[in-house]
Amino acid sequence: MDFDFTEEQTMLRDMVASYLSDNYSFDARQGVIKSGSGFRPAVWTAFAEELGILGASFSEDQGGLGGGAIENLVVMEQFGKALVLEDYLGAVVVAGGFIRHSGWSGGPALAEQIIAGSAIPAFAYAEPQGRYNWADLKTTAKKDGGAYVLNGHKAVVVGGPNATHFIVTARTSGGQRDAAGVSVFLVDKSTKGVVTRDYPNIDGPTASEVYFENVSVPTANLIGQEGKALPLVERVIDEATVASMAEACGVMEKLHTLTMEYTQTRKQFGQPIAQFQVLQHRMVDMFIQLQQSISMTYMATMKIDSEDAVERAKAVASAKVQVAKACKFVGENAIQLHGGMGMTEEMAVSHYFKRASLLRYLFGGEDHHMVRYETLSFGKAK
Amino acid sequence: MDFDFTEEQTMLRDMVASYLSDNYSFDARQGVIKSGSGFRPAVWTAFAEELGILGASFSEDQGGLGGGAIENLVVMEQFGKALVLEDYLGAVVVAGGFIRHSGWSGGPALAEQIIAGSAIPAFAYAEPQGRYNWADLKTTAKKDGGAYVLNGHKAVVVGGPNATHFIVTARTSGGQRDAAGVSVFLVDKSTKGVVTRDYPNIDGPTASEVYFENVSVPTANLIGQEGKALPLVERVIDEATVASMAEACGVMEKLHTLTMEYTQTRKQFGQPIAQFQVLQHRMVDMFIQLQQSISMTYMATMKIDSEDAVERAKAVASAKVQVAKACKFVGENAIQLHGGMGMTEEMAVSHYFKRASLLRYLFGGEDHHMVRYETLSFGKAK
Amino acid sequence: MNLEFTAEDNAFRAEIRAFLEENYPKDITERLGAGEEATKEDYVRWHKILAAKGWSVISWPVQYGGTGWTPTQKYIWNQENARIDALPLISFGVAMVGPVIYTFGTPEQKAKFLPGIVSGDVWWCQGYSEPGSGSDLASLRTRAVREGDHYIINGQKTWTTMAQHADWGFFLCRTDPDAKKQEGISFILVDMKTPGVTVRPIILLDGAHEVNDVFLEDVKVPVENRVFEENKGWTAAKFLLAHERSGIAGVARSKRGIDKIRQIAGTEFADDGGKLIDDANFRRKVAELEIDLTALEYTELRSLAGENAGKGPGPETSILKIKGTEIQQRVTELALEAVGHYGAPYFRGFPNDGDNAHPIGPEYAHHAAPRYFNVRKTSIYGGSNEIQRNIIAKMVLGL
Amino acid sequence: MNLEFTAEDNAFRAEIRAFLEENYPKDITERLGAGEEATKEDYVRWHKILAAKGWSVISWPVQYGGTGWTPTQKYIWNQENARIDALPLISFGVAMVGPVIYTFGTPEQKAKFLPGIVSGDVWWCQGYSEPGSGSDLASLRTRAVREGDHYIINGQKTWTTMAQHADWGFFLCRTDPDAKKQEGISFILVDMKTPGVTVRPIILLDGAHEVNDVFLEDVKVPVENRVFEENKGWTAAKFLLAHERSGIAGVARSKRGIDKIRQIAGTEFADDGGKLIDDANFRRKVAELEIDLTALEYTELRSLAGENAGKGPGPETSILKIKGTEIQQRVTELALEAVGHYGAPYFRGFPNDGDNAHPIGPEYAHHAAPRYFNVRKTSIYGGSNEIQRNIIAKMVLGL
Repeated sequence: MDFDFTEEQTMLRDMVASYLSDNYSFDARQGVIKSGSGFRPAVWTAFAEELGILGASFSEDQGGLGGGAIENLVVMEQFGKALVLEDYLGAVVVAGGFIRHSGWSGGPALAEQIIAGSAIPAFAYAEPQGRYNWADLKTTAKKDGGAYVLNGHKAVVVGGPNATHFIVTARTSGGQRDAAGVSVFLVDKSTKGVVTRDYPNIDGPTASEVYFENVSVPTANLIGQEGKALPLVERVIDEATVASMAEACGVMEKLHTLTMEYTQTRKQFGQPIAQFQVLQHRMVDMFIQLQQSISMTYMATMKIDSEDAVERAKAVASAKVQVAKACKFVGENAIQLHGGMGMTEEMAVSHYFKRASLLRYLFGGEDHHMVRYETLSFGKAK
Repeated sequence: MDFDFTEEQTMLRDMVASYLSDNYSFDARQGVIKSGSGFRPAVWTAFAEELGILGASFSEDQGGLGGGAIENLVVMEQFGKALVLEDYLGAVVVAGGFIRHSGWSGGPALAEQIIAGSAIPAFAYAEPQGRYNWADLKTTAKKDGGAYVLNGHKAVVVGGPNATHFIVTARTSGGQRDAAGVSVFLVDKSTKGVVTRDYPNIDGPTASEVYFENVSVPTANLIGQEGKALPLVERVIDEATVASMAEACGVMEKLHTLTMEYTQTRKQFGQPIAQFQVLQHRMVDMFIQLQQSISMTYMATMKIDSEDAVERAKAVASAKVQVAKACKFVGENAIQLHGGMGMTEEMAVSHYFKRASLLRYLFGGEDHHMVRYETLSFGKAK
Repeated sequence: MNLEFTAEDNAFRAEIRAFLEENYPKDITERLGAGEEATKEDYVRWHKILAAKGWSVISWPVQYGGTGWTPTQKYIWNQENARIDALPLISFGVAMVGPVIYTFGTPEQKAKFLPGIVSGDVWWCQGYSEPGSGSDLASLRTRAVREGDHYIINGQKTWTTMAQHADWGFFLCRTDPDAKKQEGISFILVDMKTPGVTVRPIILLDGAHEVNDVFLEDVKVPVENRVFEENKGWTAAKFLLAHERSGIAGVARSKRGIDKIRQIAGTEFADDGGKLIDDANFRRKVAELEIDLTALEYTELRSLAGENAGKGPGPETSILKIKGTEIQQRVTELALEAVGHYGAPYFRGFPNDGDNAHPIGPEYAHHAAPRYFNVRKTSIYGGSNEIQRNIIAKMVLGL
Repeated sequence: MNLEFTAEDNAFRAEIRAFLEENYPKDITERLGAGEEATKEDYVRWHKILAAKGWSVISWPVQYGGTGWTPTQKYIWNQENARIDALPLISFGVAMVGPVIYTFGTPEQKAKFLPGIVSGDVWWCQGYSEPGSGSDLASLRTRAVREGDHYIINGQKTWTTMAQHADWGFFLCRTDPDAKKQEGISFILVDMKTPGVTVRPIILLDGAHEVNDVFLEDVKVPVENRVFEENKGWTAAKFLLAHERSGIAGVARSKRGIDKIRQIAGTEFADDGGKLIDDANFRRKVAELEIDLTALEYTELRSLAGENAGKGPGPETSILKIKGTEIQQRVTELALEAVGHYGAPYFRGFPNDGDNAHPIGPEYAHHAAPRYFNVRKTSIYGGSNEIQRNIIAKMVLGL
């Protein structure tokens, strides 16, 4: 039992941190957002070529570095600290997860492109009505000869504007919320009938509404088994949830640090406000929330490869409950302790707060995961 | 719309406060408890004769002073401040409520005895299995000629050891948790087959387990309609709940005052601990909880006579949620701020804390009343 | 002790309700209901309608244009306004500088400034906070130096709400730099068109432009624009701060907020495919909010009863500020939760290209996140909730 | 990073489990399970069993009787003890004065005092707190005046746990009244049978007699009973305070507490007639507790991993104290909630008249309320949770 990173993982972290420190200042990030984009091609190229991190979590026979969840944790935590806009989560964690767990024949080729930075898949899973029930799908895929024909509407597809592909969950059979009948497809964005409407999200990254209007997808693009992909989807989303918690830990660490720095500088009534005991204890409670979140994120990361689906799911659910609550507590108090300055767009803290607030709800907030935990721990509510 | 007490109510309050200040010191109370009792006959006689408060909430044609819920609030708040052990709640609030709302022919005679202090009914409503569902009754009453025969076991009947009568809920028909089939009886404690096992409660008052073993009760002692008394029981328990909240407000006011006094006296690190900002804010939050509890108790008291059962029940449920949460917050923090001293039996604060902790759960805690409120406000959970 | 309104109160309520029904601009209701922000024109238009009726400065003494209403009547007025989500009047003239002028001003100042506030013709802003002085207001450093019958003002104010629209501003300036903190401050009215006054927007985290920096560079102001004695401005400032807190609980508006959440949750689906409003977790949160709001409402009513009995609003109104802002924040948080995925898209300044075939979530979701972010300010401004707790500890509990 | 125990660790666990299974007294399990309190005899008996095995002072250096176990092994030991709800050893000898003596004592002191601690023959108590000095320990006033080769001690100690059983006590006494607070204090061992030592019970709010006042009146103690240098006792005291916090999270015991709540709630009925464990509110609270406990567990494991890597327990262990005690308190609160009406009856000293036909609630309910009341102490003693937050602010965050 140990909680240490390997030498390679430590090097990976330092390399990412150093790159971001040189190339991803807060001002540069804000410039990208103001330009109407959430993506710098040069940065993605650097991820692929200079840093090689796009392959860090892929297996070696796929051309990756043979890492996994821990490598994703290392990268995402640094991305959280720098508020990286580019969608590593969809393009690497999610796409990589589907390739790893599906045995899909197209996987190796896609992995190669992802690692090289030439394919950037985004994950189109949410639907307007479905909330956090991944089986609640109105998007349909009907088999028609050597192809599937997709119709439907995917909501808030993060990374959509700069994606080359979508990984799409769709219903090939069954009723709107049935567990059976869920399938997963890789859809080239340039396919006829793929309509996107792009916009920025309030925390910086861009997203799209994605409409499939009689989109024809080759059967070779079916990832996993037709109609039996729900466990696969759940597993990959659990992996993505864990990675997003690592990002949240990075975000919260910055929120805490920025708050400690600000309160030691800001003077009121003749002394730095960090001298007020009430604010000190608040910062202690923020620190405790951060530490507990890190502990739970490590725990979930180490259990995410468990073949026991219940253990894995309980680990992720319980960790997300902690992290979601912490995102609220640390985020809201960081703003409160910054006073009026925390309310302004020009201060970095407000952007970390916005990111923390949205990460709280990504793949379901504390309520969703609490119910999930309860069901796993006690059985279905009566 | 006003929140003022009438001159008579103010006089009542001052009279009760003055009597308790002279006759109900903390030491005297502890002496009663140590003697193994929770009742001083002389005090009850004074309530009846010297103060006349046993009749304050009875109507004038029953020999009372024509008051009601507000008079009970006034008395109970003072009782809370002095941690009065004697069971005014059962003997006056509950018994008075049953007399007022049932149209029971035996009511006037019983009222007269209660006001005189010669009858002291205790309320036997809870059962070991029933938690806070007042219809969940295993106690049965079977009609047999001119009498009902009672069998069953009532749990934790507060005031039981010194009661002259029990007001008993029992099932005359239906299944264990049916709404229909609930009836109420007055049972003379000396009746054959009434077995009591007496004990002190941890917060000071005494209580009994009450067993009915083929107890024969005259049909004249049926209060309300046979089998249709659940709404009556609920109404009276709502009234009792409101009165117990008034007591809780008195208890919490003392908890807050004692804490402010102690922290201004107790010195650590060269200053009174009341000077530490964290403790100041804690005491502010205790004060806010107290004020919100008073506001809600007033609100519920003023709505308790509403004929709209839903409005009444929502008022009581929402108030109890607030008061129960406050009992926990104010009580636990009073002990915390007293440090080790608060843990000792010799300090009054620990006894107020124990009382607050049990009042929190009396007639159901915040969870019970939250569910009740939700059901009234949104309909039954799906 | 009773909760009944008198027959007079009920008649008054009916009158108010009928007036609002007839006179409140329907198009404002529609645009704001759709998530648009109120413009200066909206505020002024509604102000002028109220002024025509004689109801623009309801709390003022009758001689200056007030209504003479009882506290209960004012409470009913607020309730009825909140019921239809009416725009509040901008407070800087009506609730702030107006009362200062009629309390501390000269007859000439009253004659010059009060009519424009009553009529809504003059838009005011407040120059209190400075970059270095937030909760510690008295540490302000903007200087006003007397030169003959003028002051020359130099300094910087910040968090100046809606200064971009303002015709006049009231500023706290230090006139005696050697005096102790609260002393040596004067209360000065400044025409915002005076040379040397520069207003620079501060953009908030939700993208809103509500507040501004105001730079004052050699701004020349006649001495007769000073209200009350020189160096005694803190008296007026304190008076205003106490005044500012009444109504801060925002009970009626939070009730409307909860109503809207119930509507949204009656439309949105929960994980199980039922309506969100039937979801156990969600309705628990709504119920908790309703109960906490009821507790706040009755605490405010008790305070109001004290005012009816002739007691002014005391420092215990800090409780209303603390709980009121906490509840407002939870209301917006719950609205954000309710809209699910569609809390993320950012609409401010985003071109509505009219592609109605491909909508970006329901209209009610468009402002959920910005509002959640924006109302963080409520526990910060007007004396942070930490400062409010200090006030209660000191002024109410005597610690 | 991985959560697997090594094969050696697993073998070690099997050994521990087998030992406990075979050697832990079944009658103690039964009596304590029925709610009785452990007696001095119970503690001593179990201590002697462990001493016979060589496991009574597992954390000590091997030369003094310790085991040489790794932090992970100690963690396993604690887990397995908690699993069967084994009595903890009384800490005053094993975890407190023992380490002080082997760290700061003379060879003679080691020879004289350590064996009795290892064997369990000598019961120790701790004389730190005084009526005027709680969290502010260094303000203590008990005086020890040197007279030849003795100290004459006068003063009062309080909150002295289990002093009623103690053979020896270790006391902080002021030997230089003119020195500054932390200086001028000495660490002195006192035979509790010395004339002038009086132990007076303090009864806690749940009726328990755990702690005492200890009065010291002209108590004559040989100078050789002073550990470490005169006036340098604060060094030993600080060492001990840091030592005291390890294991304070109480994760394993809280887990057992939750298990018991699940059992109780599987027996008790909810309002709807179902089992309490199926009640949505109740299981939400249990689930929250489980999750918070998991977060604490992994925070402790990270800290343990640091120790394995050779770092001592640092001030961040204050987190474990804060969260650990909060969770313990919530566990007892939930147990009290679970038993419903039967939380009220008070059993301590109440004569069990053996009327089994008319029981007073289920046995598991008898101690629910006293425990809820009693564990309030955990956030107070050993440095209140407010003090712990001060420590984190200063020592960890550098504020």
